[in-house]
Amino acid sequence: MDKRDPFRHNVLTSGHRACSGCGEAMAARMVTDLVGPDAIYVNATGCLQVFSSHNQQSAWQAPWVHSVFANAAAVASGVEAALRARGKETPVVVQAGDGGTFDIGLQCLSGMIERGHNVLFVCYDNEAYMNTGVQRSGSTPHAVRTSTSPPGLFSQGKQQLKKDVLSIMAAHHMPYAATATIAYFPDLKAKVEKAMGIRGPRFLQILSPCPLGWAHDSALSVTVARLAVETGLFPLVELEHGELTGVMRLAGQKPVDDYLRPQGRFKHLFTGKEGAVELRHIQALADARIRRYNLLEADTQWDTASALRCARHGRGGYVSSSLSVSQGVDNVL
Amino acid sequence: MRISTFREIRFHGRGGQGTVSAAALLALAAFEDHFESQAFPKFGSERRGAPVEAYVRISNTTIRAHNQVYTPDVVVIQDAGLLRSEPLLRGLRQGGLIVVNSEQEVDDVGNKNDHFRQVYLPASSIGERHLGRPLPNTVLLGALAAGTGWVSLIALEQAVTKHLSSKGEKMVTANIAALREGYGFVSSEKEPVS
Amino acid sequence: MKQLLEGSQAVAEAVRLCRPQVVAAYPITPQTHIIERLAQHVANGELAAEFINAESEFGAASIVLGAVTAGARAFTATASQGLLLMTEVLYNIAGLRLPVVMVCANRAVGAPINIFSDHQDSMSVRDAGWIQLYVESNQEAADSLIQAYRIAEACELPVMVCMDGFLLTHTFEPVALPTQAMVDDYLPAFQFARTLNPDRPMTLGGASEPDNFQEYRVDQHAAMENAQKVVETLDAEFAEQFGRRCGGLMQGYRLDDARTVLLGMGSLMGAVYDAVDQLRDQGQAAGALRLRCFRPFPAQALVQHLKDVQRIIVLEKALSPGAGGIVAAELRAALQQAGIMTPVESVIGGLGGRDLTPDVIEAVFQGIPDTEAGVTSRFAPDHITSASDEAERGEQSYG
Amino acid sequence: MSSKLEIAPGSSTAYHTGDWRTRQPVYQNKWPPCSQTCPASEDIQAWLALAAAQRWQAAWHKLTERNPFPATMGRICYHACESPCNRKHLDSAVNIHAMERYLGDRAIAQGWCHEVFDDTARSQRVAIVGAGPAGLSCAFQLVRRGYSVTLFDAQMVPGGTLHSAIPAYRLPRSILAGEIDAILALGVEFRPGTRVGKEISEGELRDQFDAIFLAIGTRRPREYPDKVTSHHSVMSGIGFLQSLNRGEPVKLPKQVAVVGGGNTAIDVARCVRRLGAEVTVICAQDPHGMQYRELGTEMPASSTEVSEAEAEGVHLRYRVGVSRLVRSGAHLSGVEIAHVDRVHDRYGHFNPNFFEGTEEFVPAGLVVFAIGQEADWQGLENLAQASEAEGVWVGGDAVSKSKLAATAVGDGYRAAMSIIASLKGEPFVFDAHKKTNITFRQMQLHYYPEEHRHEGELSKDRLAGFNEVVKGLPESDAQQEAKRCLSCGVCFECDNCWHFCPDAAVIKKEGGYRIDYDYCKGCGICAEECPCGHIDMESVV
Repeated sequence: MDKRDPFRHNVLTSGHRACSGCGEAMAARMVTDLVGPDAIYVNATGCLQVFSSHNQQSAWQAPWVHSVFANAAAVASGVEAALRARGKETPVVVQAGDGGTFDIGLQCLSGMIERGHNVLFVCYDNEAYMNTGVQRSGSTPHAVRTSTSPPGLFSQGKQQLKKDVLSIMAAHHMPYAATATIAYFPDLKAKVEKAMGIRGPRFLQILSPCPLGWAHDSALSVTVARLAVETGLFPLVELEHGELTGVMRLAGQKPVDDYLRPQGRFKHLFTGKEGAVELRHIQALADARIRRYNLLEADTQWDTASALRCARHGRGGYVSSSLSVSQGVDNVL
Repeated sequence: MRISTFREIRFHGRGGQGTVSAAALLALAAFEDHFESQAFPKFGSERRGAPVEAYVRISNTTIRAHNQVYTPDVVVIQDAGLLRSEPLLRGLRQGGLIVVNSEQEVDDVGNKNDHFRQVYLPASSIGERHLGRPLPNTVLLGALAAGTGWVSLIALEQAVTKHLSSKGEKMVTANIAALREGYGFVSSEKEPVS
Repeated sequence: MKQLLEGSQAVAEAVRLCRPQVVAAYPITPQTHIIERLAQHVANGELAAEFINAESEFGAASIVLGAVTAGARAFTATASQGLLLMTEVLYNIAGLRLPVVMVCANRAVGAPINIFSDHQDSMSVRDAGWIQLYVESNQEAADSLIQAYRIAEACELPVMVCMDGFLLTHTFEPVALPTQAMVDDYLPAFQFARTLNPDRPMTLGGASEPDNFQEYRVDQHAAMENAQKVVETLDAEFAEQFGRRCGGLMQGYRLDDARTVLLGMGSLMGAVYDAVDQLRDQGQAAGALRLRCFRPFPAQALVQHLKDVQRIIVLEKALSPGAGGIVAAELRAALQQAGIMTPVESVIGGLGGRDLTPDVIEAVFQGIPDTEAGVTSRFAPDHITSASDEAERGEQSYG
Repeated sequence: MSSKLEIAPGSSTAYHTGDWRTRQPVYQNKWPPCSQTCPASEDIQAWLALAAAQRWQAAWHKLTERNPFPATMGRICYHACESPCNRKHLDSAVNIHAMERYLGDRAIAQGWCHEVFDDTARSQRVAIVGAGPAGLSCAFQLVRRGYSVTLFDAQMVPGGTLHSAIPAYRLPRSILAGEIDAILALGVEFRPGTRVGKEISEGELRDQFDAIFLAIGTRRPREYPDKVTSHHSVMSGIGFLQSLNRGEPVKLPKQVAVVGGGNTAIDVARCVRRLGAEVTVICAQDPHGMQYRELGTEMPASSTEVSEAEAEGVHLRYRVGVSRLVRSGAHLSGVEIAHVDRVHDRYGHFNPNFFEGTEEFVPAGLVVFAIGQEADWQGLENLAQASEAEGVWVGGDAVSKSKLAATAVGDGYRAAMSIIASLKGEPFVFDAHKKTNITFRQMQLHYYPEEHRHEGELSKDRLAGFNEVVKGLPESDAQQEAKRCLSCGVCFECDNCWHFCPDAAVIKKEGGYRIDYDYCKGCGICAEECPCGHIDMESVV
């Protein structure tokens, strides 16, 4: 256990240089503590890699390797193959940002899946290249302001749509691919634990708000992530061998305005006529995603209301049951 | 030494406090006053909240070197909280000037016998009054100009007008007001150094 | 009229003035400010170009390759790891003799990953067949960018303008920008004879066999050799029209009766000039030679400048592990070819963003260890022991 | 020698990112609105938390720290604590009084005893005049802290108005007796049938006791309005209830009129219904409703009691007063009522102003004036003038404005603490209500599981007699209901701050969490996502 906090591993520990309120740091802490220190972590270049290994100091307390931006999945394939050759069972986990997954890293990721390597690929999706100062990526949503998709006389931020990477994953008919977010920790925990129980390539896309890039108050990183789900813009779904097997039902649909207003990256849409058109477009996108995944009627284990519930005296956490009274998932009422 | 007038200034702040643009503004003002000038940030990734530095060189001959500033003549501290964790006064020349954004005297700023000149002003609250947000940088620029006399107030105002023109008329006038108050705050107290 | 501009902004303005029709962008520190400024110009209608956000540098290089083959002037910018990810396409662009212009914001190459400035990246692709110009200031970066299009389109060879990451890209300096009319006059609209065109359905990049491949390389090498003259003449033409020069292939500083000459590239030369002035004031016959055009390698011109010099020092911000200094080796070959046996001292420093101050440069001239305690800013690759051994023995290694 | 290409695990902890923050989170208990409102300043969140963990006896001990009458108050208190309950912004308020009753009943059933905090018998002796809720509460606090207490009451049975005037269907005698005995069992010397100024003089009290607490309640009904010339077929509300509680047979006419808008009037009306007669309540104030609440003209009786009364067939007339008693000879045939504009004149005297032309006849063979009671200071004339500095304390209905049992219990506690302080010669500070409070806006209600409010079962034949109308909660309901408490402003260890801290700067320890200020960057996520608003953000200048 971590020497400062006996109740968890702190695989990603304190002292890292992430901005105050960083959603990616939070997501990485959650995932790596759920997987634990007895795993090999392969990181792509990006914010997480930079702020966790800065200035000859490492915030990792598990074996961790970074090579370059585009090849994390291929490096992981090599690691996994070596472990297999040496008869070892250590889990292999890739961590990459949306740039390292949707764009520059997609080819190696597809290769890793097609070859069936027993690797969990985790994408912390903060929807732009944040480490280099908020440039647009394939994952940047429609109409978002970034420094390479600026609003101007002729444009309202990014013209293209957010790349539907989950469908690309589904097309590989891989054993498990799912979306999650920091706001629904019990759901995230359930999906990481399920993924760790499956052999073969697995993919997790975790929405991780970035106070700097999304320009919301650093205290709202969890709230904004929650609103992304509650408005239908970021459906929480599970796919197994390409088929939809799990959906987080929406307890009720919130208007996208609730999600957009706290974020500076959408501010330009709230002044002027063209912006209003884009606001209606974003609402239409949310409605379409709700219809596509049947988010309002799906009869599933829990919905966006019950999945949030906190346990009273919750001793939930990642630690072996000996130390903790109850576990995260089942103590949620 | 061929270089007769050669000044170096170092700015200290936190990621997101406009430290780099303060340095750029000062260099721009010196340029308006027909000096050669150069400004650059401490290189590296700038994390919101993390300590940040930026440097300015002002000279009456062309500046060819692209080295870091090791012995500044002036240190501007935008966030007095940084004193707790960073060696803000390293290399400050004897008789150098320290401009600190803080209500009152901060004890561990250069102990007395190093005889640095010190200027304290509540730049954040002054900035807030003019700009609606506690932004100290233009106020501190005014204070620096008054404390050193190296750049004129008009040059600073021209620099602000040029640099912030894209941000709209209201921002420009507010920043100029903040600039003037910073200048007035210091010039009324001390006569500018040679 | 001069204005204070960040290096990246100066280059971006120069690119805009050259009216590129396709800009391929992929972010990488420290060049990102360049493509950000171009993106803003496109968004505001101040630059009529197709701004393409590539998915990687490999993609970005491929996009500008495609754009030029289809008859559009193109631009991209990258650095360090990104440049190396482009390598396969860089050779391809040169092999296809495509007039592509790119800015490389020089940055160290990992591992270990490092975002600060040195020349390892562009030096590592010196054999890709690109013309490489190393600039020493923001003014020269902007001017060289404009010249680069003339050079590329004249020689049908790609040109890489190398400017030091952070030291230039993130530094505000006075820069004079020409008007659009002046640039249009100097740089006519993009013309490319081998543009893909249904009316002339030619095949580009087809296969080649042992009996015809070598000629391609001979032509390519000849074009590169010829490019030396083009670089000089176009710099002279630029001087006539814009009233300032970039220095053509290279530029001397107080060389007239210099006994010791320090040769280097890029923005570190500012500190070298200051050091030369200091040494001259102390009565020493010191001089400096700034090499601007590294590829094609101007052997004859270098020999002309250095044949009567007693002592030559080459200070480089890149290293060929297991071989040593790169420019130094090539200079030795050139001198030896011209029958001049003056020894060339090879010094390497400033790697990964380490600062080469005037005092360090002066120590290089004097051949004495650095004055700053603990931080060795430079080392001699020819008598080397491992850094960690160094640390143990606490000794300085110097030329 | 590890190569520089390998970086040591966790070595980042050498760098204290804590220097970055300009604000910082602080764990800070708040005083929930229920406790803020409760006149007895009970720490409701604390005992509900213990109940939720099924630690029933611990919960009872925590509750009885301030209020020794949970079983009683759970039944008769008008639970002002439930109206500001933050839970009503999620679904509905926590059924606090039902839980109070559940713990009280369980204590009586299982014979739990109060703890004695300090059993070193102290020499000082305290006299308490009046064995009502105020007196008993004060006695309870003093005796368990080792003080010797002598409790005087004019009546033979302790309990004051609780015993004499609260109808059995609201408070069974056995329940009250059970809780009173638990107090007296701690060693209180109870002297019934002793009236100061008769069986014992004020002087004797002064000499024999170091401190005196006067809690004589309001025994005497207010004077009938002057228009009541003959007392035939006329009674006071308190008189009616006391004779009923004494078990005297009460023969009622077919119709009864009750004058008054307070809880006593409602009690009388509901008793009349149980005795098989029709009853009309004549109330000078307005019914319950927001518009009247702002004007402050609502009837004082609790809204739940009024709705129960209506459910039992009580007729209520608002904004009316008795202008004349209609008699034929001595026989009372009814009352004439009229619209009353205001009840008290400019000087506050009872001087109703009727609108001519709105008169109406209400048949009634008996009229009960439940228009309030007053304290009977007879026999305590000079003690009543003495101040606390002179060793005399006062409390309960005799002096309180609200006339609530809970206020009386609170006064008893406050007096006991003040007496102890003065006997020890220490300054007395009572800050039960100055702590920082907490509103639902500082909370994140969506983190709480939805759960309907559990109510006691209503008995079917409620008018058949005087047995209890509302039954107690079964244990399973009680535990569920206790868990509905949002624990406003008090950490219930839900792990949110611990999960969400991006910098692992929230450290879990036994019984809660602490902030590691070496690394906290002050982002504010923990404060934002804390369900119960337990974490505040302070600026760091």
